Amino acid sequence: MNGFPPIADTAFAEAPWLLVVKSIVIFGVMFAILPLLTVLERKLLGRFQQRYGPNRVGPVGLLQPLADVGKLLGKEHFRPDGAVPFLFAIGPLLVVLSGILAIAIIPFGNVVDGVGLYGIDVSIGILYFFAVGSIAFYGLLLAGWSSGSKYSFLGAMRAAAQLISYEVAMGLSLLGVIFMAGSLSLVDIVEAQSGLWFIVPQIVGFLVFMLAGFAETNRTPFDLPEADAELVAGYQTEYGGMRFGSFLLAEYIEITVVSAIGAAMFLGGFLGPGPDWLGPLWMGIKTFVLILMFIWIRATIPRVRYDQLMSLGWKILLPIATLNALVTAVVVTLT
Amino acid sequence: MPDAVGLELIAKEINAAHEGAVRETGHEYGSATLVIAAGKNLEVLRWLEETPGQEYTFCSSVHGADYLPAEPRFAVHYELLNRDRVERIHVKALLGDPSAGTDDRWGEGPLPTLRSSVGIFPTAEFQEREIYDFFGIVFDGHPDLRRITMPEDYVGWPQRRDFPIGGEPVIFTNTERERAGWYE
Amino acid sequence: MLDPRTKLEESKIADQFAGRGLNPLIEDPDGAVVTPMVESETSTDEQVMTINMGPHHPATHGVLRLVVSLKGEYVLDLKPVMGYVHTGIEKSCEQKSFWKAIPFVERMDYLSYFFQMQAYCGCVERMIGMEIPKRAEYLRIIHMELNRIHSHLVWLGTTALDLGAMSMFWYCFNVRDRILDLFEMSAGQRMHTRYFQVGGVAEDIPVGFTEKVKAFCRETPERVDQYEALLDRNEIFLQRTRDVGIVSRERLLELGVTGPLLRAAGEPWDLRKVTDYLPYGDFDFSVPVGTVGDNYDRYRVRVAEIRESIKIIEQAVEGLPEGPHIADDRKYVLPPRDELGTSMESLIHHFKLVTEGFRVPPGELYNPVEGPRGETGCFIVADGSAKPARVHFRDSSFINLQSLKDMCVGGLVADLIVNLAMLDPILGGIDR
Amino acid sequence: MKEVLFWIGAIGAIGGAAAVVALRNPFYSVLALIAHLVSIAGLFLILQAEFIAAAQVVVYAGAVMVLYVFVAAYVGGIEEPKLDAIPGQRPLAFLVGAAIFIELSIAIVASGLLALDSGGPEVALGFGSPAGVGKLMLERFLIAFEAASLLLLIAAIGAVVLAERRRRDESDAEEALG
Repeated sequence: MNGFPPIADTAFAEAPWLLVVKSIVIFGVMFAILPLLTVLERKLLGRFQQRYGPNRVGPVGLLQPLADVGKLLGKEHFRPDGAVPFLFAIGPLLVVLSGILAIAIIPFGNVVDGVGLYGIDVSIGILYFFAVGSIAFYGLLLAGWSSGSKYSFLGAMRAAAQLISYEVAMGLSLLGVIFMAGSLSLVDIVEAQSGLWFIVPQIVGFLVFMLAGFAETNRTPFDLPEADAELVAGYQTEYGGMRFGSFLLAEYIEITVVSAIGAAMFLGGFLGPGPDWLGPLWMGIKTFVLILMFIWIRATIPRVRYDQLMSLGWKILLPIATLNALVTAVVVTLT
Repeated sequence: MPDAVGLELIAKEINAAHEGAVRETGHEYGSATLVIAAGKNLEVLRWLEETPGQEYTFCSSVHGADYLPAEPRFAVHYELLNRDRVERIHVKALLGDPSAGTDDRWGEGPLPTLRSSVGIFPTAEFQEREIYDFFGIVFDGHPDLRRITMPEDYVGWPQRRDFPIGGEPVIFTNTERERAGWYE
Repeated sequence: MLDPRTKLEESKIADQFAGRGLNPLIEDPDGAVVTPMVESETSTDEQVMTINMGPHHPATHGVLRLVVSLKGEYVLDLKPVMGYVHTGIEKSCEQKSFWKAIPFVERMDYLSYFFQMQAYCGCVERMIGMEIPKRAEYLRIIHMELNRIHSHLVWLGTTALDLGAMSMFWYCFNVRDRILDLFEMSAGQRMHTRYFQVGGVAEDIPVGFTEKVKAFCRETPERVDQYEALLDRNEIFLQRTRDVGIVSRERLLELGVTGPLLRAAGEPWDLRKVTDYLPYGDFDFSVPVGTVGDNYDRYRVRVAEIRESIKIIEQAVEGLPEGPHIADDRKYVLPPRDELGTSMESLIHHFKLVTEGFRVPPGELYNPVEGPRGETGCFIVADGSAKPARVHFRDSSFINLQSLKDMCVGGLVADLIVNLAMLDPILGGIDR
Repeated sequence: MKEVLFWIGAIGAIGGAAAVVALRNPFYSVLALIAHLVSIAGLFLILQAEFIAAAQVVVYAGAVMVLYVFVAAYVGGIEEPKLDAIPGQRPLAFLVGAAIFIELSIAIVASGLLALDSGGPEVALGFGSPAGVGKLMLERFLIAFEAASLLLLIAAIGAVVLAERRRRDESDAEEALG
């Protein structure tokens, strides 16, 4: 038992130093892409709305996130009198943390030349995604509760209720895929799709998953926790500076993670023509397509009302997802 | 709007029902005016609203005016409308100034009073508050008579003709302590 | 209630908040809520939360403040508080001569400036008994209807934004910008044009204006179709607007509500049809009405009004008569610029009008026009001098705002925002 | 490395548990309980029981505690009356606490300490994996598992029924009042 302990039951053992290098590479690449994602979203929204979007900082506005981050860092760390200092600071931290933790299980490829192209391939796989996702809930709730503002409080309550409602539907929507693949490991699930992408037999699951994904990431049309028309900015109302930026960062991380999970579970992940080492490219393209969907829908669709959101989650998505899981289970058992 | 003869008939009928309610009538610029005694405003309004054949059921506007040198000084105007016949009638309730003759630039003297018409026309609620706010005319029986546009602690009735304008220092948060009571 | 000032003191613990243990009117002067999050007032199980919406809330369309009592997400009570942009325009008008007050009155409701100018100028014209030329009337109608489209477009964009459909905002403002370009072309200003004068309009339209208006009329219906395609068949939009914020027609009439709100409840009341302040009778247009008076009807009525306005503009541009753009009455109307160098008499008239202004015989008059939000009325008292003794505007958003409570109580907070947006209040007009 | 992780987890778990009891504000108590549960999940990870760890986080932190947090956030801050509900509650509490402590100590001394030097129980490969847990639950312990589910279902339905009855009583009372 020397060095790093084998914390989890992994399918493929790797040298500890390799794990460290992999985490640094994945972390670095993700954080290089995220700022570009913000520019992309703003540029695309601009095009959707007959305007230009950012185009002043750097070539075609590519350096805009640098300017934004610089601005946010330079802001005062404002905290309202009524806030609880420690919890107020820890809220954004938890939200970002849960997003980053979830990146670990995204598979960018199978084992190539003795290196698994993923953070870690654990046997609980997708369960881990839900475990860290439930941490995000506390980030939002603490942020809203500790701000000492009614808008924040209402926003946090909405966020929390929404998160737990849709987590159930999301979990059930993935059950079908898990039944068909016979494994929780994301790599196994992707490999199981070599014949046919799961989006074809599991189209219902995919739709439920994406809808729940919109709700989980608080994006339009389910961006009620931060519905600027009603609650100013929900749980973020009292935040400024880089703490506010953390929420923004977390939102983009979550979008990426949900898209990546969706791509891995339904769109065949890293599978594609060409040699194995092209896996990350295919995975990236599929994730990107799903991210584009997030942006497109934001530009088009109005926001639902809170009670409509709840009844959609509990009365429509949950039964559909359950039924889908049941039918899949029966079919898988019979064949 | 009713023509001149019709207006006289209306005035006569109102006076028959409520003695001394209509003081005079006016018919200018194609607009019919009933000048009424302030104490009878509700009776006249109700008569105009309810009497068959009149039915001025829609209250377009309620506003005040200050005719300073004249006496009585204030007036509250009701613009009534019959939507079926598209006829407007303009009812003007004249009000004297109880603090006439004194130097009452800041409106600290007794205030003219009129009965509120909110019971007949719910639309008058905001507008009567506005008249109170600007002219200091009290509406008796108004459910929530507070200033509406000016700050709640404002002193004076700014739309009166003798309200001093110009030269008032403006209160900002950084000067409020030094200038407290600037109006005295 | 003898002395209202004692009432004012008492109202500091205003009755309507009695029992809540908190009067937000006094305790939160800036609207930033730092009071305890849930007032656990008494031992009742009811958790009533009082929220200050505004005055700097992003969705109150200005600096309106709503003191809302909530139980959970349901609205128990609601009080509008206004006055944050009160600028004393009515008082200021009393210090200006009649024709110099025009730029003031158009700045009240900043989305319907032509209507306020028409209410004011029409009132003065009626008082001095002036007939304005046919061409000026048509030009006024063209500009007022463009203004109505402009106002409805701003309304549509901001309402859609409140509903979360952010792209609509940009689409609407794109078209609105074209209208502002037209205003700039004819009047030299994009907003607050001071284009209407007592006696007609300030300037004749430039060459090419009618072509641009025609092009606008040709292209805009297609845009409106696209907006409808985006919203009408969107299930979320329908769910959020259908059967929300219903107020009966009778109640609306009691509250003095006019304009699209009243028409959405099924009352075909439109001053353009029933009065003749401008020759609207020359044009063929219809008055759209709704059925039940929910938010969806309000939306449909306004969008239909955009189409009807386009129809009016098309006909007005088509039948635009030749002739002078302003009445030829030197007592009230500035002489043409070119006469000043050659005619002594014109110079004297010009000097008298610019320095002193014209006098209006003593009298008082209320003159209503149909604005984009309902009846916009102007009440003027003249005392025989060159300055009005009293200018009052009946602002339709001010009156309509009273119906907000009827729309919202018992509904959800989220619907409150939609209701407010559908009410289309303009705070500049409400506070004046 | 393993020892460091264990100590972090152990301190987190015991500290969290102590804080739950010690803190006066119910909201903070709930937060401390969450910290405790997450620490326990960490300890499970060290034992290579990642399924149990994830289940711990998903079920307890993600579902059960959420309700606690909701209640504490909404109702939090209300001072409970400082009265002894049962006479002599305090001394009794100390007695019961001491009894439980002694019982646990015996259990730990008897079995836990003995296992200190051993390498732990020998388990087959795949023990504790999702598949293994599933097999145990749905094959060997099926009846116990289903009975527990049924019990929980009955409890949930009962809670709903009770809450509904209470609400109806309240609305009746409100109607009676006015």
